[in-house]
Amino acid sequence: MSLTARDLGLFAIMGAVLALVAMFQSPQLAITILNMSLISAIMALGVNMQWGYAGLFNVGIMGFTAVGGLAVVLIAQPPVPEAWAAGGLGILLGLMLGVATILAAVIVYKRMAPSKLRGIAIFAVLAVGYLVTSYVFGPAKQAVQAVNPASEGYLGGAGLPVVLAWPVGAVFAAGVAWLVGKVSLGLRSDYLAIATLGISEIVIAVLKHERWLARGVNNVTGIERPVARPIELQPVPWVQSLADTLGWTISQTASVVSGLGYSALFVIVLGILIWLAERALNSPWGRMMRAIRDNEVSARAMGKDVTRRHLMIFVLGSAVCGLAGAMMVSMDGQLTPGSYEPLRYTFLIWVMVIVGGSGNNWGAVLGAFVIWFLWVQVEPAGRWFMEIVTSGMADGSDLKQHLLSSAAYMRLLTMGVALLLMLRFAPRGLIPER
Amino acid sequence: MAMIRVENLHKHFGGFHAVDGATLEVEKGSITGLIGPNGAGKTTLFNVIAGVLPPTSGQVLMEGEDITGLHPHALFSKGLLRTFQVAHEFHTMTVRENLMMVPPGQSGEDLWSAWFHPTRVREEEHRIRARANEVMEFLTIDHIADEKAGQISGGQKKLLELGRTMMTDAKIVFLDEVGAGVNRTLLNTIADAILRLNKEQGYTFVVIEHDMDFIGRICDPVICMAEGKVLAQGTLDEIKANEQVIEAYLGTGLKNKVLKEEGHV
Amino acid sequence: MEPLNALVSLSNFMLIPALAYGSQLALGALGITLIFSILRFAHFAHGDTMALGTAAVIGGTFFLQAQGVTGPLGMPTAILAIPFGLVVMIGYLLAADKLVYKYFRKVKAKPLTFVMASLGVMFVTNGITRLFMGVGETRFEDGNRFLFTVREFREYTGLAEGMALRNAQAITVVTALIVMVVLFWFLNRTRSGKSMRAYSDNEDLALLSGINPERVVIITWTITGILLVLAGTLYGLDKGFRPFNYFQLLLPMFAAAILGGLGSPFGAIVGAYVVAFAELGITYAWRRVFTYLMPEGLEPTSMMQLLPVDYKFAVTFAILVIVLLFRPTGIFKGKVI
Amino acid sequence: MAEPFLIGENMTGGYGGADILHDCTIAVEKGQIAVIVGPNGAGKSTAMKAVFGMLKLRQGSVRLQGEDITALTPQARVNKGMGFVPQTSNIFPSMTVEENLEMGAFIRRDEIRTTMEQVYELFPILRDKRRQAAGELSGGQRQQVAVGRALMTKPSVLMLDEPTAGVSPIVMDELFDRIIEIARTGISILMVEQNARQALNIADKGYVMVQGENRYTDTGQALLADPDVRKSFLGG
Amino acid sequence: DEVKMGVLLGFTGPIESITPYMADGAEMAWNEINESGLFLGGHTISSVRADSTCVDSSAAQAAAERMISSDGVVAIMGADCSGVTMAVLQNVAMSAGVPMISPSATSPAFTTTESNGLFFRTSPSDARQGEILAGIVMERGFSEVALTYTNNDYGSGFANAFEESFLEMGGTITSKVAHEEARGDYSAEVGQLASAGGDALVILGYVDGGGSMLRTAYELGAFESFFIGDGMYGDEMISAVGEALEGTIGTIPWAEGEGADTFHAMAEEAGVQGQSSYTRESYDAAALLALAAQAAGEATPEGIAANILNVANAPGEEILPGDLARALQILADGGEVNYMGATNVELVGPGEAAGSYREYVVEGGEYVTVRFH
Ligand SMILES: Nc1ncnc2c1ncn2[C@@H]1O[C@H](COP(=O)(O)OP(=O)(O)OP(=O)(O)O)[C@@H](O)[C@H]1O
Ligand SMILES: Nc1ncnc2c1ncn2[C@@H]1O[C@H](COP(=O)(O)OP(=O)(O)OP(=O)(O)O)[C@@H](O)[C@H]1O
Ligand SMILES: [Mg+2]
Ligand SMILES: [Mg+2]
Repeated sequence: MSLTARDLGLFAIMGAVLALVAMFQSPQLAITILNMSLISAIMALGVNMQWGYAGLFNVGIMGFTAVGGLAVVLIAQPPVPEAWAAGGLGILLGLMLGVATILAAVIVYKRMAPSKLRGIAIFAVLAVGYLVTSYVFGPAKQAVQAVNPASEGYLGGAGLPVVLAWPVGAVFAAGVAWLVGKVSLGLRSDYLAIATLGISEIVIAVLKHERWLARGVNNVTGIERPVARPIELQPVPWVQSLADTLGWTISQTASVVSGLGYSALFVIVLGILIWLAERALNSPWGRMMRAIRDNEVSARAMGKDVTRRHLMIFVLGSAVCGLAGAMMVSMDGQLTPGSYEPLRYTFLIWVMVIVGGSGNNWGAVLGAFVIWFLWVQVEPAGRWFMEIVTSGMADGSDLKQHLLSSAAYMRLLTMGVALLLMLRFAPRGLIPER
Repeated sequence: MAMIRVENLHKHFGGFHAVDGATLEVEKGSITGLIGPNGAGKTTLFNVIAGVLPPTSGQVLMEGEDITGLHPHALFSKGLLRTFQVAHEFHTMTVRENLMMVPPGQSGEDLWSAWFHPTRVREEEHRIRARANEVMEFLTIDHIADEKAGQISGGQKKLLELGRTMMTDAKIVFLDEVGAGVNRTLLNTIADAILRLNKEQGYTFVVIEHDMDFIGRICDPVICMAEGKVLAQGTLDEIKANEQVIEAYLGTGLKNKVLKEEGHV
Repeated sequence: MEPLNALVSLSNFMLIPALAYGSQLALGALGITLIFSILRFAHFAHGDTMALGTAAVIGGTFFLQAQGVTGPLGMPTAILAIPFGLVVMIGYLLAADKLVYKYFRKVKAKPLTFVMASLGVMFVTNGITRLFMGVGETRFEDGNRFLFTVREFREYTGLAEGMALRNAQAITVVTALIVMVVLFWFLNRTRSGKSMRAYSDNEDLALLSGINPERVVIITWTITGILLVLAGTLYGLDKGFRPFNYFQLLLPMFAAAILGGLGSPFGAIVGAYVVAFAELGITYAWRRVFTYLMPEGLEPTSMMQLLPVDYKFAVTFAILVIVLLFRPTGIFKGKVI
Repeated sequence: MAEPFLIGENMTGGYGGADILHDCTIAVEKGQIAVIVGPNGAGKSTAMKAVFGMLKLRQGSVRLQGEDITALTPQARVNKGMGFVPQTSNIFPSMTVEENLEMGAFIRRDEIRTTMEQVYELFPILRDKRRQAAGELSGGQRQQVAVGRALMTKPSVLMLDEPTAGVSPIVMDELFDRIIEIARTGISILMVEQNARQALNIADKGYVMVQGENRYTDTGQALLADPDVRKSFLGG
Repeated sequence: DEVKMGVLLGFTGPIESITPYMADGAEMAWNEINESGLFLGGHTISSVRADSTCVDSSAAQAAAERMISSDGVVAIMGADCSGVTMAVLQNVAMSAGVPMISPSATSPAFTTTESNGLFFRTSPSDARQGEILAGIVMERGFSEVALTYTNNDYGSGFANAFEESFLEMGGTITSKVAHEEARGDYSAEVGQLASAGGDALVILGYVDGGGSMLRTAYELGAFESFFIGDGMYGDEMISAVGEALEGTIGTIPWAEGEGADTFHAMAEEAGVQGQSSYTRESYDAAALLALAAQAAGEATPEGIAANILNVANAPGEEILPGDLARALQILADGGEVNYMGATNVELVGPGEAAGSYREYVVEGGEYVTVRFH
């Protein structure tokens, strides 16, 4: 599509770097990095839609990613019949009561004229609803969580094929985004940012504390995977003969084959998304979104329904993040709510988008590759740097000891320096918006 | 029936009454001038009519229909357009794109068509682009068609503001000081364009302007606001003769200067 | 006596900690708001630079202690080491500005580029602090830890409930108060302060008024440095120094600045106290307080808590979102990038 | 001819891309009024910015009282007694009107009250609004604040980019009167105007700029009298 | 020649304050082995450190992948937090066939996860410790306690075990509150616990969060007596919490006899913080890997994996810290060892460990042993 020779060159360099990793470190490592880069690229694409196209400052990526991940558990894990028997109905009923309470409050809000009485009425509805809901929900939740807590203690999932969880993850994230957008899209830039950040923290808190849902901090592990695991591939004859041909060990070959299986799936998804995104961006739709981003007041005056468009792009972008989140969980085979941290799942993605070049889909993808590569590979670079620094010092000197043992902290330092250099020499991103 | 009818409109900022019970009518097919001292509440009145600000009280009717408090984009689709006193261009987009984004109902603005009906979208784009080119040529900004709108001169931005209203069929257009900062020769051309749009397309205009020549050239009637209220209304000559208007707005200097200038001709 | 007991209990578990925590947050949030309004970006390195500044103070403290110098009047020695921390911190911030942000100002980069650059600075600072201080907890408090302890209080008053007031808490609140007053005076009354506000409003025009932008930038970083060192030191005295905790402070500080209205110093302070009191108040279990207040036989049996403390962190943000829904640019009408 | 008070000579340059100014010369004598007119986008504002050092010149020089100031930063020029009102974003929106005026006097160390009184007399509306944030003012009121701010500098040369855009006739007249008065006190005025007839009327020197070049240079009256100029640039 | 072994721990992230000591502990074991010169006929072990970040499983997997396939480690001492450990095990170690011994992953999930005999841990399961601690609390006459735990699988599993046993013994838990690690302020949590009341506070967490909880609770006068779990043992605890810790009672996996004492003496000499959490477990894990290689007679992943259980459990000569040279010699001579180490290691099949616990009380800023369980 709209890639210049320079852009292609940058991608080629990135590819070459990965190839070097495959040659000098190991192919498995290169593929591990590649796969996570692809997932990151999808997240970056989602963020780019929101920020690059529409100027929506979403700092809640983490939340949408986690919701997508939750979908994998709810779709792919087998149901836990004992838990359902113990409190499944109560939980469902409780959830419905909760929703009904909120709906009732909204109806009261809409139906009654603004007055003190309305405030009281809403409060009463909420209070009664809260009490009734927790009366039903609380015991059911306790019952479910008490079912074999060491390995279960939750309702389980639907036991469906895991690939189904990807679109469902997108839909989940879209649903949450719709709710979030409905309430908070009236806010602008930084205020929207902190609102989304807050909501994503709330999502994570729920995921961590509501153990009946996905075991909370106890993690769900051993989720079915869309691609055969290397261990399952090792006995397969064609893998073995491939290993012979390549002169690799069987375990290495199996890892590579399995990894490439994921790569293929991810590339297909990324390809479709990029195609859709590029096409949209270069159409009147993209023009309208840029207009909205540039000047909302004016776009409104020119007849564009800014609120609706914002909501739509917010939902779409978040859905893409949710999809990526689902893909990641299904690749890892586990959901660990404790691992969702803003630095890793929100800010790092932002760095990818900005370093890559916001507003440019290819930029976001390249940024994802570059930053993820650095994130993973600066660690040895940091150690290596420390070794160089200390090489002149006397063995066993305190300073040398101290510096060497501090090598781990060079990881972030090196990452920071790399980031700053990149921003310095390409402040509009590696592939800037045109 | 009046194109726009404003009834006892109030807009207060804190304790300050920017619009303080304005009542006025704009006839269909007229070019109404709106003048008044700085801070009279003209722009605020526009903002309330165009749905940018909610009124404190009062009503706005368009062709008899109550449009008070409607969203700007809804008003746009009813054919009500406005320009901004401080230019509101889309600064990272080119001048041409600034114009091309205006026409409503573009099917390419729908994601589905953008993805799956490229031919239809392309044809439509073709038409819109041709229209944009005409408009730019008319406003003498065709040479900067591909410049980023954030980087054109102040006057050019004003022209762009006007150009956007020409990209679609409007019923009524509110122009907030299109003339300020525009070269007078070009302003004459703009005046002609407004007259032509008014005659040929039947646009109704409401024009805020401080340049009396410009007002005199195109406007009838003229409304003068002061301190949030309508001070006087009538033909320009009537207004010019109104003592209150002279005191609050025109000043006596104008007469002197006009005399002085005529001496030079 | 019973209402008194209730009040003491409430103060001990909620009011005093929230006041101290709020003051610490306020000093941090003020810096964020200042940088936001004058240099126009969200300074993500705030938490980590705060850690670095505090580390410098700690270094100074240890040096002083080694010289046998201790704080006056039973105050922590760290108070004396603050000037040293200031020098290091301001030097560091100015160096960061010169090496990093200056260029972006020159090319008029978008605000988000600055934000990302500050993330870069955050990573670097993060590494430097850990290089010097390691990652574990360092306690550098000496002198009297308490103005009075729970036990002393109980003995002295004879109440059933106790209340503790730590030295660091008292110093925090007093310092925060003084700093705020001085800062307001500076911004609103002095030429330099006004020139900063002018620069924040319209950079080009400030130039045309003869305001030296570099000077404004230097003053901004200097003030930020002072706020950072004070906030970091007070926080560290109160709760111990651990680099990771300072990083964690970033979110509540931002929440405070934004809640109050970005760019509004007064807002930042109010926002900080709202965050602190919300965090402690919403999840506060009122049972103990009500046990004292209610007549006998009517004592509450439940915890009387609005929300379980599990959701403490989420609650802060929920409040934030709700406030923003009703006041979209913060309590005191902030700016938008 | 003796060296003018302020001159931007043979200026060539632009915003980084193609040149906007081509060998353009603008000058003003001490105590006189020079007016630049021309079509939109001709480069008038660019020329003003170039004279004020907000733009890198590829060729040419700027001299103030014979001293070459081409390399000085804008704020150094302010200290040399130059004042400038830009065409757009020329106020501090979140500061009050009074603070805006104070900022205008930023480099002054003497008493500023009297100057401020003068500004309030010139623009009475500003006195009423002096505690209001300038960003909340109407377009014309802002313009008055902008001019007032520059006047507060007590400059020796005042550069105004379309000071009358959007102000009402009564204010415009007073503004022009005041500009003449200011010039009489020995301050040089360099301004861009689209209300060109009124401006040239009071101008000692007029420049017509087209596409970054000087097209006509003459006295204000002579330009007003030139039918070509009138027709093409002054609206007949 | 060099044999490479990996140390995969979260050097950055939430538990960064204890990981350096853990790595030091592991490397201490390998140094001891290298100095003996007896390892596989003169080989030496070199340590390859990598950052598991504790929370970012993608980064941890990449780090593990790099260790194994690029650096060529034959075994991994790690990882630490259960989430990343599981990810590394399932997605990297198992496909490469490389054994891992985690010093600190305590999640029950590992007990049931099929790891092809590749995963072991030296920290015993929380279930047993919960029971022992509950007994201690009861025995000391505290039948009404408040409970707080660090909000991860370790804390929540431990808390469940404690709660279950404690209720069974007839105790009451007035309130049970989770706390996050590495937050500055814990007044809210303490406020709730205080409001609920109770004779003592049981804290199941790490030094960072749990230590702050303890200090806050003490200073606010909410509780006077504290019981703590193994995650909070260590010198930093004493320096960080100070006087508040006086009289606190805790449990920790510990070998009865000289093992632990020897370890601490050795650590002191080597300049390693032996008293920090999981340092002993790390030493043991590292020693086990080396001994397993020795028993196999080759430093290969398969060999090590196959021999870990043999060297860890009876029968055989009992081996304590500092005794590794002797163990190497025995193994080289074809004998058998039963590695006890600093924590009384006993591996109950892959993925599970058993061990004895030390009950201690803090007196005068020192950990004083009460007895062993
Ligand atoms: N947001 C606001 N807050 C407070 N006062 C305001 C605000 N907006 C406008 N005003 C005040 O309302 C009055 C009317 O302003 P308005 O912009 O409507 O004037 P105008 O008639 O368009 O003047 P001009 O000819 O100068 O453009 C002014 O005195 C202005 O100070
Ligand atoms: N910031 C900028 N970056 C790039 N090009 C610019 C910039 N500002 C103006 N230009 C270009 O320079 C040319 C001259 O602009 P300038 O603002 O000097 O015109 P002007 O004569 O002042 O016009 P007007 O009367 O409309 O204000 C215009 O074609 C414009 O597109
Ligand atoms: Mg106006
Ligand atoms: Mg101009």
